[in-house]
Amino acid sequence: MTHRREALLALLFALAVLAAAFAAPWLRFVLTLALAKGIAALGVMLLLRAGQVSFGHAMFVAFAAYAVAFLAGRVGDALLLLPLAMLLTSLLGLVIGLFVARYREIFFGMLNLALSMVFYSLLEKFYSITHGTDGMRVPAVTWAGMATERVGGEWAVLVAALVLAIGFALLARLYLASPLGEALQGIKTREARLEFMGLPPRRVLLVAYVLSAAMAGTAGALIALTTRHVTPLMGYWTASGELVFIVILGGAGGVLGPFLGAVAYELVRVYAAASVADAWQLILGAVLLAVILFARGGLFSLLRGRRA
Amino acid sequence: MGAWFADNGLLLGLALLDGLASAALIFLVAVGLNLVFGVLRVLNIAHGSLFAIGAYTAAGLGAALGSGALPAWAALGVLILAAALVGAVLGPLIERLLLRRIYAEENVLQLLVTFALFMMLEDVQKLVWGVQPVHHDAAMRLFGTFDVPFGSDFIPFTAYQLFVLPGIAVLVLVGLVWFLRSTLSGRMIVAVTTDREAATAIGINADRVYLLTFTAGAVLAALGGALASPTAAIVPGVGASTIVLSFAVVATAGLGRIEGAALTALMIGLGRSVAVYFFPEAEVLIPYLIMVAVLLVKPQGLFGTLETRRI
Amino acid sequence: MGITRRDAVLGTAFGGLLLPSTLRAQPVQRPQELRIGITTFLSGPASVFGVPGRQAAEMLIDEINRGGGIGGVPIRPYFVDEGPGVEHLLGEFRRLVLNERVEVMLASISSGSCLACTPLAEELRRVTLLWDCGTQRIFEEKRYQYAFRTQANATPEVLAPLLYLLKRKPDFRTIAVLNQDYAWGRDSWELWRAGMQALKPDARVVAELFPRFGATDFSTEVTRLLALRPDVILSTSWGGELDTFIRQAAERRLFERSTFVMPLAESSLERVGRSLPAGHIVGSRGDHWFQHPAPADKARLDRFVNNYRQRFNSYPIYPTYHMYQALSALQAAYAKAMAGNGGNWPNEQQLAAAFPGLEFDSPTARMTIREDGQGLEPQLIGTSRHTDALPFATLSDMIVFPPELVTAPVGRNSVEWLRGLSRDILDRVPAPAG
Amino acid sequence: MLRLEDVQVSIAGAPVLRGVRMYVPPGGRVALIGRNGAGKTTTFRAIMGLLPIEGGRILLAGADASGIAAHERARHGIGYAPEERRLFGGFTVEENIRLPAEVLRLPAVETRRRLEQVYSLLPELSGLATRKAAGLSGGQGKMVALGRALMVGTRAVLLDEPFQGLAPALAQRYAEALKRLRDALPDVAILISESNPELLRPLVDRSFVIERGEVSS
Repeated sequence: MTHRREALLALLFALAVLAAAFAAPWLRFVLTLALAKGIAALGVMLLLRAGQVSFGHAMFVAFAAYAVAFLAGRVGDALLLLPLAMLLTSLLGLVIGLFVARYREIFFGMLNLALSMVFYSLLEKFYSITHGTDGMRVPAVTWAGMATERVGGEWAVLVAALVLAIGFALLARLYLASPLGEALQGIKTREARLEFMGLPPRRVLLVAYVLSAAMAGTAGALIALTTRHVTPLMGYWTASGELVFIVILGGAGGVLGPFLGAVAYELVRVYAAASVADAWQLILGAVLLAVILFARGGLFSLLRGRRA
Repeated sequence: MGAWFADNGLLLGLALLDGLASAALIFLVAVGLNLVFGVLRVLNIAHGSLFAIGAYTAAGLGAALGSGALPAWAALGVLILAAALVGAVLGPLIERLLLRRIYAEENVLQLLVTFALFMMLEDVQKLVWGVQPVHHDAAMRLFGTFDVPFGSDFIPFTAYQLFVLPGIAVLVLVGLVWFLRSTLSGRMIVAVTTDREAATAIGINADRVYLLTFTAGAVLAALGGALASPTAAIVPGVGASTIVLSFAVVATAGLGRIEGAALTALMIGLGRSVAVYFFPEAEVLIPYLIMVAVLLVKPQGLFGTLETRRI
Repeated sequence: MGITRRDAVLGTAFGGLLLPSTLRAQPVQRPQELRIGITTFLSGPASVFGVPGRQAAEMLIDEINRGGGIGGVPIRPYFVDEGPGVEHLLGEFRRLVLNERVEVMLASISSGSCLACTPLAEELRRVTLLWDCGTQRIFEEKRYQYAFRTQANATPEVLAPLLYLLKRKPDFRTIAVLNQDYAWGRDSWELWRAGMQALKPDARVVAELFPRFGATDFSTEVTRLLALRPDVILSTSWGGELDTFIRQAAERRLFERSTFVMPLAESSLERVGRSLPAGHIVGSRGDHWFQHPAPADKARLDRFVNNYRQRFNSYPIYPTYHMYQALSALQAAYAKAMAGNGGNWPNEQQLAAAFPGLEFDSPTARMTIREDGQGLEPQLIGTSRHTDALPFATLSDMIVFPPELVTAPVGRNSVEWLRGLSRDILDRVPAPAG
Repeated sequence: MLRLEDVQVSIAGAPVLRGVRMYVPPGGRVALIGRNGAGKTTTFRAIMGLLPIEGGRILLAGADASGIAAHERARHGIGYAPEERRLFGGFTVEENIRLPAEVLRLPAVETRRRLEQVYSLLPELSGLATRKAAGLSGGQGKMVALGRALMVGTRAVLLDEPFQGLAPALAQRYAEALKRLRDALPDVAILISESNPELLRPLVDRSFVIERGEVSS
């Protein structure tokens, strides 16, 4: 797809999000969550480019969300909280990345899963600090010093999510086109060749990992500011699976894919829950199967008009 | 150290007895998952669902046949039958209809197909068995209890957990090792696990081996569920927690390694029960700590070997 | 469900252009139907409560609608699954209020859900009845104008069994706890310990076991408890985990060594059958029990129990009574608000204003909602016994604790209030009946 | 015996074989010469049905191979010794060699006959029979892989870079084994790949050269 067509598509997508949020107020919340999850899924997609599946990235989402919950009382402005949460999560990503970037495939996936389950258990265990499964309330925050009431706050976080989504999509596009980003493909196919080209595979993967953690952290901070209540469930392994789900649903072929996937995912879930409250998983699972079996490249490739 | 043992040695002994039964169940579920992963290279998330369905079926069948009337061995037979049935029906169905289509795909797609299946089966279980805890403990009660001396006191254990579960686990372990070593089907499974291409080149029909292995894995998952059902109430969500634990075992054990699964299950089972006695807060972390520790020292898992990878 | 589905599609595709988000104007028209949203667990382990709650709601709403609805308006419920977590719940809450225009929400089994929903309800100015969640924190940490609880909270649910234990077995020396490792398990133990330190400071805690939420095997914990031989074992567990614990403890004769206190065991009695031996202390998160020794209106209790049994083939458990209470409170509040509004349909402020001080009937008692929004619900605790009439344990020596005795007063923090209790509260405990 | 007509194969979207044409007559000894990455291994894998071909066709003893599943090719008498020896490390040497015969369910007599044939052609294997394959040296492994291929290769054996990584002395022994093979089994066609044409000259009747996925003779 040409740059111009992709930019046009992104613009149309952003406008559609804003229009839908304007027309149906209850969708603001759902779409904000979708954009946030799209950002996290974009990070997961970067790792998929290297052939690595993380089944634990919800840990970074939950970490940032809890960071916001803890810090919001002290740092009361969203425009400070977002970069702060992003930074902290990147640091966590760096520490964990140094460890997991040595592993590949199932070991990479399972280590991420294990670490996320450890973090999830700690959120539940440190009951006196985190209130366990009850979760924590996120205090009200200001936006650039301005206090907002419910509707204003919802718009503020939606617009912030949209801006960050576009920003990260551009960043991801630049990154994937750079030598470091292109080297990701090499991890998937021939690692030895990377070494030969003077790019240590571990470092290539580590950069992608930290970037993906930063994106997941941004998503977590946005989700915390949207739901205003964080629970350990945000870090459970099924939430990580959801992110991978979103990438595949949307298609890993381009940076728009994860966002299309996230919006589709949230809407399918809302729709399924509204029509059959006790069998929504059945519907979601069936949709995913249908996409994998009949539209391999995800929604993005359908939009592009040819199969990846 | 010596003083600590003098004070806590007896307790440690009890903890080890408890750990055996739990290790036995962990082994039964995880070994099937590991076998399937070794051959198909697909990490089957729906393995947890097969565990749950095996448990539901066994409890349902047990209740339908009526408790009390059956002798202990027959009650146990019913459970095993139920598991075999579930695995033998669902295994081929899933492999043929679903997995077969995606062997050539990237592993993320394979993983997600089983994730989607897992999600769907969660709701299917709810639709079939409802949400109330299902339970049928005739098998556990019929074996009675066994008193273990404890200082001047004694501690009753259920014979089911003390002898039957570990016994079956050992039988399965020995049986699997024998099967893989000494039968042609078993050797074909090992050959495909080691190198699918080389196996195909000498005439092994890998598709048939896949089917056989997946069915065996499904039977083992369902067997684990069936054997757990007399001691545990089966509730919605049991599949999700089972599968995460099994994943940890697979990664720790080394891919496709039976003896690795056994050793890992033993470490996790014993580690958790020792933790309950001495550091209860660490209990949930034990499987993951063991996994991280093992992979730090041996990146390919306990019994894992470096794989040759073909493009 | 046709309209729901269509609305979801339209809402998704065209948003509110076709469905104006608010039709509210003064004065309020009597609606065609009274839409209420009900959040409950339809998936995961807690659906053992959520699904009976939903079943009770469907049955009771049918009955109310057959009797002409509320003020002539039939009720239409919208159910939401709490299982997927807070994000999903908050999204659905908004959808129901903003898009489906529900007038009232009955929110949540899980305390986490309630803590997340209540501030949103306040922002959306929508009356929300906390129909089943237990956390005492909600009304102790903050005041709400639109949220009310139509049942007790954790404090009376823990204090009543503690008082019962102190009455029945005053000289126990050691106690162990085995609770699920999540908020309720931890909270209930904190409350219990606060009360026990005040009322029986010499009791020694010999083990605090918090197995993982969703654990399916308690053998190790049972062994530990068998070896420790505590006089009393407290467990506020529920659902499949309590069933499993009871069966494993029974098989290994732990019930012979220790007296169990199980404040939620009423919901497991029918399932565990004869595994639960006689002589152990059982509670029911309220005063509901199909053999209540002195119900306010026996015919009403019997009608509810029989209808439920006929329709769902099992005895009603506590969430079904809690659903009854919420719907009963709703009826009473609409009646009160309309009476105060010249017989006209109330707007949301008028409806909310009807709840403080509201009196309504539960299947077993006359209940009140306090000025802080907290419901006052009596607590029934009894001792298990076996009869030939039923294949599971029923209760003997029941004590019905008046809510004023066991609930922290308005404005008091429960833990601090419990710490300050003095032993004369024991003198005010009523005599057992039945 | 073996004919490739305009065979085209791509891996991950990149064309690797572009119209390969090749012919190995029954009992023929043919070399496929090419540098690393020229497409030798891909050609072998395509012949064995381990890769899908996108164009052209492969004929096995005159029959179109597209109708013969990969695992059926062993039954058609084609043995394959891959580049890396790819033995089943958990089995003993003899188990490795016997396995193809067991898989094909050959009669016990026939299995024994072939096994003895392998041991007589490759005498150094008899001493290794009970060793675990995982513990073999590189040269021993190559020998076992050849033996395994011979168990099924009644019409043709494909040997992918057998001399790769062998010390000169071992390479000499391997070449001698191949000579014995030629004399003992004149009906079995042999296709050997190699990067160094000099090594094979005394062993083959005919050579094909493969370069960037294209074959010239």
